[in-house]
Amino acid sequence: MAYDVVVLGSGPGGYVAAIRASQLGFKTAIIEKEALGGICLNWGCIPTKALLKSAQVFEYIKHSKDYGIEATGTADFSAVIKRSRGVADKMSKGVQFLMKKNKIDVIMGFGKLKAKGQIEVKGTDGKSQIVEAKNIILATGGRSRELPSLKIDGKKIIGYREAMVLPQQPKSMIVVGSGAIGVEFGYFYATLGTKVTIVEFMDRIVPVEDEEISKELAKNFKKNGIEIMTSSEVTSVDTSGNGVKAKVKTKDGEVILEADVVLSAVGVAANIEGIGLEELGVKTEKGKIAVDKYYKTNVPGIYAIGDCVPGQALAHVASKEGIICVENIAYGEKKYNHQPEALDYGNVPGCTYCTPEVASVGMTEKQAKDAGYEIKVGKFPLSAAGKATAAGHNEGFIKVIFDAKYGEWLGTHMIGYNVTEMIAETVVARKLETTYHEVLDSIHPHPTMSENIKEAIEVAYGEAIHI
Amino acid sequence: MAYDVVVLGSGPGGYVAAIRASQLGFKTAIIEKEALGGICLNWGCIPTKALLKSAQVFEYIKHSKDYGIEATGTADFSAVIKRSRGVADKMSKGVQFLMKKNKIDVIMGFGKLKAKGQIEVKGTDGKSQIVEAKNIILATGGRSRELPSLKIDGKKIIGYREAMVLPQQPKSMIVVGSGAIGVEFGYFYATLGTKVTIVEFMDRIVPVEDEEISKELAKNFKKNGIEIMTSSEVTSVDTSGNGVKAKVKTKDGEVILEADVVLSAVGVAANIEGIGLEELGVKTEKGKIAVDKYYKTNVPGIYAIGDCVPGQALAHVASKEGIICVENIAYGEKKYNHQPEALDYGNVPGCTYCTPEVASVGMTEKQAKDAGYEIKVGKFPLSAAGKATAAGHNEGFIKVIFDAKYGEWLGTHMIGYNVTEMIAETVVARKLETTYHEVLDSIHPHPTMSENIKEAIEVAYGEAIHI
Amino acid sequence: PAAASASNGRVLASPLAKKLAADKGIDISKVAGSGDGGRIIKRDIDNYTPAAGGGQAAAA
Ligand SMILES: Cc1cc2nc3c(=O)[nH]c(=O)nc-3n(C[C@H](O)[C@H](O)[C@H](O)COP(=O)(O)OP(=O)(O)OC[C@H]3O[C@@H](n4cnc5c(N)ncnc54)[C@H](O)[C@@H]3O)c2cc1C
Ligand SMILES: Cc1cc2nc3c(=O)[nH]c(=O)nc-3n(C[C@H](O)[C@H](O)[C@H](O)COP(=O)(O)OP(=O)(O)OC[C@H]3O[C@@H](n4cnc5c(N)ncnc54)[C@H](O)[C@@H]3O)c2cc1C
Repeated sequence: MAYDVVVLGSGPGGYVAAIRASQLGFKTAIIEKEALGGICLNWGCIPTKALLKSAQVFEYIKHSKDYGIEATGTADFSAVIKRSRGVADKMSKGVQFLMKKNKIDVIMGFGKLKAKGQIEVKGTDGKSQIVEAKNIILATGGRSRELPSLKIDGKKIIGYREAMVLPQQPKSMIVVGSGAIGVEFGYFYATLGTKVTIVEFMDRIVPVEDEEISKELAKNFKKNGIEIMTSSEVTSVDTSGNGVKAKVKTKDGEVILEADVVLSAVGVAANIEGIGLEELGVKTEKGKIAVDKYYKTNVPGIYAIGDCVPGQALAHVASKEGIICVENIAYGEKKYNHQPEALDYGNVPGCTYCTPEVASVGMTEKQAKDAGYEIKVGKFPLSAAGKATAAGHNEGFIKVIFDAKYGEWLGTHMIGYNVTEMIAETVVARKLETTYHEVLDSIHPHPTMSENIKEAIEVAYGEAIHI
Repeated sequence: MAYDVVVLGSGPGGYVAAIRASQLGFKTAIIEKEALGGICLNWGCIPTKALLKSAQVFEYIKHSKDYGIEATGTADFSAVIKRSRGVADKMSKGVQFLMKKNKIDVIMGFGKLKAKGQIEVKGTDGKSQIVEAKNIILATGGRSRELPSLKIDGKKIIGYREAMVLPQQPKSMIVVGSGAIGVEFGYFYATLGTKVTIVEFMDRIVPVEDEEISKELAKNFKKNGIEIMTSSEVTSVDTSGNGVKAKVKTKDGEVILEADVVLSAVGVAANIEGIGLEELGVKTEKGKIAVDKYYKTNVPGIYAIGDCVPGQALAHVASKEGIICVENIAYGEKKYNHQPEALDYGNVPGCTYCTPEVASVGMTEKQAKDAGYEIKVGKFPLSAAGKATAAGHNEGFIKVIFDAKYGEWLGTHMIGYNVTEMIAETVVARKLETTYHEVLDSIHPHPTMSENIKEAIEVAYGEAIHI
Repeated sequence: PAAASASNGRVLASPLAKKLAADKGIDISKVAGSGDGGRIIKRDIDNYTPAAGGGQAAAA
């Protein structure tokens, strides 16, 4: 029995693609070797946000006096971990329910392209079966990138998976890499009392963000006792003793850092090995599967989405790619009357959920200048915001960038309380090709953090009221 | 020395109008009888949000075990109140700074229209002065509406001012009225341990919201021990004993409620008395100053904005009215080249900051149907949302309403964690006249609460992935 | 006022205005925009009356 669509991998790329396929009338199956929901639900977005919430609750307790509350408390590390696993399990079960509800066959095992329209699945019991499909969508995701100097041993040099389920809280930790994953874990452990040092190769943390964001985050992290070493590189780690001794090359020479454990958070490598790409001649490029704007590979009938293709390695990107890919297949087969629009990778928001939160979309100031725009920049400090003051979260700012000529909204960069919930406004407004005028004419509720986006725009145009 | 613009009252309507006037080159003064910032900063939006934040921190402590934290604590009522006053003071001082920075003369005292272009100001020292102005903007705001059966005595029958600074926490409280102010105080006191009963005349609480919102909020409040009596009316209050005995007329007959104190929160009355309206022939209508869409009264040179004119009694409305009013004066005098667009009162967001939060904009389901629209409604329960689960806030939902014919976004109604920060997206998208398509093509970050707006739209169009 | 088409021939119109125009058979390039920067918005379509001889409304 052949399927219309078979998806390999059940992360937010794969399971969403499968559901959309089923909705559009395709007979659909999904193959997963481990747990439904992929990295995102089991070892990524969701369990980390559960950990971070525990840290934030703990912070409120530590600062309760500032709110007129007398409280003391301790974080029970294993209870915090257990809660996070419970949240992940719940969401993974949710995917199971969704598969059933959408009548998608779930095939557990390791899948490998066998021939055109055929995937071989090896179950955990060692038995193999062939699954036939008209359309195959590869959504195998990614894993921790490993540096030669920083081989993950799972005990003293760990990746994100181990960092989420450590048997006990380390007293000290070196975090290598300061992208979203690195700073989220850094914040989490530091808040719970671990002595954290972040080592970053570039000259600033969260290097994909606007430079001012990096500076503000570093300032806040340092205030909270996190050590930050930028323009620095771990060249080797000695794990022979009780803890680890990491050799770090800095601008000022070599330093030895000692800690209980090293977390390697230096990026993502796509899962493209052993899945039959070479055998079927599916092209890859720089370690990822090469696709067109509708996620077709060079081999007809084979598609790829999510972390295993180029583009931001983010869950919301994977999901949208899955939807576009499937809708376009349906469009081609006349099962759907609307050809989906290609994804605009320049309008994808990125969020980091430490405290303060970071959220951004579009061009940084430097990117806008480099692209030749004459720009108007507005920055509003949240120390001047009523809601921030009432909430006791005065750190951070909102920065907006507009094209001076036509008023196009080029980018938004926010750091502060709750900003991750506020970035969608910019995404939608950019999608609708707003100019600054329409946003200023849209009433933002008072008192919110979100009204400060409007204030920042006013700053850009010299009409700022509250600063 | 005559001013170009004099503003009477320094709330979010008045002080914002004054700043915009000064920015546009007008010589400006502001008259205030009490404290800069008006109700909003001193006795409204800001201090209440500070109180609510303390309550929320206290809730986290009460539920800390759910997050893997062992903690105990007590709320120090007077410290909570003191913090709130500190926040209000800080923001009021901020307005003082802004007046100075914008070179706006601040004249303290009670102002009254004297003649065309003249206001008489009586200072606290009893001395009077005449302030001359080409343009006068009335921004005198509002106060608690009083029911004949519920005269505020400031001790046992109190208004919002007293409720913000009670010398000690009452053991029990009757809240009359369940608009935003009533439910915010109800939530605050209940969370701190006061036994709260809310009495509402209409058949549901937060009666301006969509009916399903009222139901969900009531469910959550009841779960948290707040008693709710709808279709009920306090007919008299006996304050002769230790506390109060309130006679309540319900559908099932009369009930006597006993409590320490009654909070009257039955709406706002405009401050239109004693300010010379009658003397100068300024027209009023239903207790408010009558204005056109640029806030001109019937008397040339006299304008009015904020809570003393019709329209939603909200700070963000008052501020925007002030800006539009002033920009239009400037436009008329050729000091500004852009005639401002009139405010669209149908696209004003409303927020309530209790837990769960409520935020909405546009038409309710009933309003849309009554207006003759054929509609598509999508409702996404936050119990299915990953971020809500990670945050431990699974209550509530997001409901969106679209016109079935053209896909116009008619309304959004949200109840749950952080929704007040998420409503601006709908406001801006509606301003830009989106259809549902563009919003679905705008990537919302995962995992956030805001991505569930997209999910709700998918529900409306039968494309829901996560439910 | 001139129709809100940019020099590149692109029509500046809100998504809703485009949909309304298409549904009502109005040639949107003939509509004058009253929105920001001359953008065509819903009210422009609602208020549109085809000039004699021009922009004839097709039967829906
Ligand atoms: C710690 C951490 C935190 C993160 N936080 C966020 C965040 O907050 N927001 C965000 O947007 N992104 C976040 N990400 C990134 C996000 O998890 C990924 O972008 C997302 O999971 C990619 O989805 P995907 O469907 O492409 O692949 P994955 O989620 O990686 O899923 C791939 C699935 O395919 C399965 N698979 C692979 N090969 C085979 C095979 N041959 N046969 C069968 N099954 C196979 C895997 O077992 C896996 O379940 C985070 C990542 C990490 C590691
Ligand atoms: C408890 C509470 C909570 C609220 N929460 C919110 C909220 O969260 N969000 C929101 O949007 N709105 C909220 N509001 C409503 C908001 O406060 C008002 O809509 C807003 O303050 C109106 O602004 P205004 O400038 O019109 O008038 P006001 O803020 O009322 O200011 C008027 C000012 O004029 C002065 N004045 C009056 N007459 C004279 C005179 N003759 N001479 C000199 N000075 C004079 C007064 O002293 C006052 O300072 C809340 C209100 C209350 C009571």
